[in-house]
Amino acid sequence: MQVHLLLFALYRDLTGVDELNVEVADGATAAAALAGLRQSDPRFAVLPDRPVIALNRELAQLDAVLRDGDELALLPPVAGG
Amino acid sequence: MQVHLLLFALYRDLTGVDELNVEVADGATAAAALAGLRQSDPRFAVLPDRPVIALNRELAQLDAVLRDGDELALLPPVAGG
Amino acid sequence: MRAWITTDPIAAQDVLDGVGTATDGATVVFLGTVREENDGRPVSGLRYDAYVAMAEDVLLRIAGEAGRRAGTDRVAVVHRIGELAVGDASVAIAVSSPHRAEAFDAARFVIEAIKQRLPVWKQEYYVEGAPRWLDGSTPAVGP
Amino acid sequence: MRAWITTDPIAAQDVLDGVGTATDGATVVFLGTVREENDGRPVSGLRYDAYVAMAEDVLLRIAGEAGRRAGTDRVAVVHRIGELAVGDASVAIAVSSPHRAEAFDAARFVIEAIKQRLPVWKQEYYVEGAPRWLDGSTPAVGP
Repeated sequence: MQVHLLLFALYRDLTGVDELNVEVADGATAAAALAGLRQSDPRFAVLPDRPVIALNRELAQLDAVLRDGDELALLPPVAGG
Repeated sequence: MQVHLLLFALYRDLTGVDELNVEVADGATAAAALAGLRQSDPRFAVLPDRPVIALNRELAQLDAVLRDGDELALLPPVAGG
Repeated sequence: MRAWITTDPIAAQDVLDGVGTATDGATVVFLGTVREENDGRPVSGLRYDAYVAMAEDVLLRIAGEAGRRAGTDRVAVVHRIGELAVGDASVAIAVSSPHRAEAFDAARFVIEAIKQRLPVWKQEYYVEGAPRWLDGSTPAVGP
Repeated sequence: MRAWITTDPIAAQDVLDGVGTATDGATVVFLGTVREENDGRPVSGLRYDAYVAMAEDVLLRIAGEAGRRAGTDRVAVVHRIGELAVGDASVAIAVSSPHRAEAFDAARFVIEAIKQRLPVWKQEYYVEGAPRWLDGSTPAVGP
């Protein structure tokens, strides 16, 4: 199955990636998907081990289980205002 | 000597007076001037004994000594905003 | 620092024009407006009386005190007097400062001080019954 | 309740249009603006990035929480993103409610919540040297 990965701000600058469709195993958690990505694609090695994530536009825990078509966003510490 | 008396809001409505030149004895305090006025002019009898006053646009104590030409204002409790 | 009394309608922009510089990261505006009821009684309008000459002095002094508390001279405040309808603004305050906590505190200080010591009086007109001068605060006389 | 993200310039009037009814005696507006320096370094401008779809949801939720705290549904908030110059407003908030304490508290709540949890990021550009993403807050994930 596939999830749609989104990166913003510092994470986008660090990786050079703003969005990416990622193949993940059925039943994978967000943490597992990110670990796999970090291993298979060196651009992601620079990201923190446990970033804040949003799943389908809601903040989520890294142990959240992914579903096909999910939107998975990696959020640097926020700084609005 | 003379002072210029000003009344506002409720005090103006109660007395029917908005301003008045008042003759006072040399060296009189504001309290003495008001007591004399209350005695000589029944319109002022309805006012409180010890109103808040301003002397020349500054809040003042009732024992302040008046000078010729002073502006003496009687201030009901304020309610701006 | 700008502080004035007017019989004209007032709006946020009137006080915003007096504040905000390139050193300021925060601007707070307060508008006080006439409500359609007070203590459950339908209100048709307000009339403000003022000791205008003294009120302008006091308003400027309040703005100065607020600015000193907040470390800013960007404080603007206007109080409208005369006849006001429901929805009309009676007071508008703007404060800008480098940081937001100070701007909020100073704007709040100005409206509280106005209620405590500005020589202005408020008469409420009701849909039914006679108008009434509202209970007020007794300003503290200095030493 | 109105909450939105825009790349256009924003002003107090944009949020004032969303608040203020005949039951409200108080309106508080907050504007956040770009300062010419930060920590002593001259700033030439800011660039805001955002997760726009999520940010609009979060902003509306923040407005709703602020309104519930203050007993009002008259809350309007806009956050500008993209390139901003010194003096430009990045955020505008307006809250109106029957009484002033609630309006002040709710406006303050909205700006604090924006800084804690809105998925928006701020890159500062300096008169000299490379731009920098500012340190931010880690939003708390619910249970």
